[in-house]
Amino acid sequence: MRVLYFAWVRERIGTGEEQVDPPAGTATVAALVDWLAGRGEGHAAAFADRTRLRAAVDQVFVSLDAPIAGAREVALFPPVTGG
Amino acid sequence: MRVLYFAWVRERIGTGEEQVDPPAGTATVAALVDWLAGRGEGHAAAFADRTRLRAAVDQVFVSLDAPIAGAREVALFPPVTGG
Amino acid sequence: MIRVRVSPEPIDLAAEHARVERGGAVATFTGLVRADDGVEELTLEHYPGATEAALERLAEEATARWSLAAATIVHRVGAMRPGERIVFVAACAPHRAAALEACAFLIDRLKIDAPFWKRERRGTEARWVEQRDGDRGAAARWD
Amino acid sequence: MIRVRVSPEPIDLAAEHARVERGGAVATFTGLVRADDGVEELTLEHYPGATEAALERLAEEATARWSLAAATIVHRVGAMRPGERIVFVAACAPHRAAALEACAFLIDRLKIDAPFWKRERRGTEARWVEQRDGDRGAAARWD
Repeated sequence: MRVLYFAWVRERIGTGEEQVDPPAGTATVAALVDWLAGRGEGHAAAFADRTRLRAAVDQVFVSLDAPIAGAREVALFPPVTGG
Repeated sequence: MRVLYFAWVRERIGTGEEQVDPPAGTATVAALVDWLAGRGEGHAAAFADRTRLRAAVDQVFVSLDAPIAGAREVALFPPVTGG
Repeated sequence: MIRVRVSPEPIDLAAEHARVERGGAVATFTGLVRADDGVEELTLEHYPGATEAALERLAEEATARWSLAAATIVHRVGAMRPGERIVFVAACAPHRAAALEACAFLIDRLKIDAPFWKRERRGTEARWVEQRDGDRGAAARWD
Repeated sequence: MIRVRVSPEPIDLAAEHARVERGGAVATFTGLVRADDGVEELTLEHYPGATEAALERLAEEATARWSLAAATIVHRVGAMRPGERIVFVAACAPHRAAALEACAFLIDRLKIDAPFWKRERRGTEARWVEQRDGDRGAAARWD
């Protein structure tokens, strides 16, 4: 599974993209984030405040409790600030 | 007193501007219009439907019952359609 | 900064827009001669002097009400063809809500407060455009 | 006609506006890097692919809801300086109410629906811009 990071999530983790293989049973975006947070200090810092975290699964905005079964691409990022 | 006409009021009267000297006691725009209507067929046609007539006294939009005492310029025209 | 212009010249949108860019948000409205209803020529008549004064008052009112950084009203007069620009209004403010509201205010109020009259020509038939009932309602929401 | 563009190139307002002029009324909104709050550089990051898809959906929704003749969303990405244009949205319709409302809808919803992130630099200090509470409220009025 491809995971993308943007803005300060990307900066804290130190990369914009990872190929990951979460354990079987990782059912939701939130569970994926829990698992990713254990990969290092940067990940833990990026995911410390879940209220400031937003997600997209296969490029569609979803809430953190959305399922990730079959997803090819999950993106994690702060609330958007365009325009 | 200078009287200006615009749009179809101007076309019906056949001129865009007249210098007029209404009788003493012509107190309001409506009274001026009554007097002007007697000046000819074009004037009568232009002023036949008062509900479609609008006015400005010294370049300020007013209702037809507004006073004209001391006015230098009265304009008579249809509802505006700019923009 | 207030800019008001009434002229037979075509409206230079790029120059007018650049002039009003003095803050974070710019909203504009442009009215065009409709090309799809058989009109071959539109002629705009106005009341010289009174028109400019009315537009100045309108721009000043919008500037005070929404604390605008800039307001522009440019209106063309004389004869024009389908697709050409009749009017351009723009409002610039620090944030978008003020710019968007002020822009809508400017065009809604211009429609009933400024002494312009439109005459349409289709072939040999010319007629003066009637004020739309909706125009008074749209302007009244700003009272 | 829908046009969506996400690019590091400066926004050519005159060309974009001319492209959207397909009816009687055009309303636009332009967002600029504010020059008055000490920011020396603004950098826009985005989510390639997802951004364009989000903007397309937004333009399509506005077009269906207000029967637009044309809708344009152009968003710049990368580094830009105070006074430069970040975003340009435009809606064209036969009459002004539809164009004005659709334009406000496009920018209000873009602010919360499209994956862009702003980073401001003042001197050596850089910070990511926080979403404003008001942005969610402004977008919610279109629900």
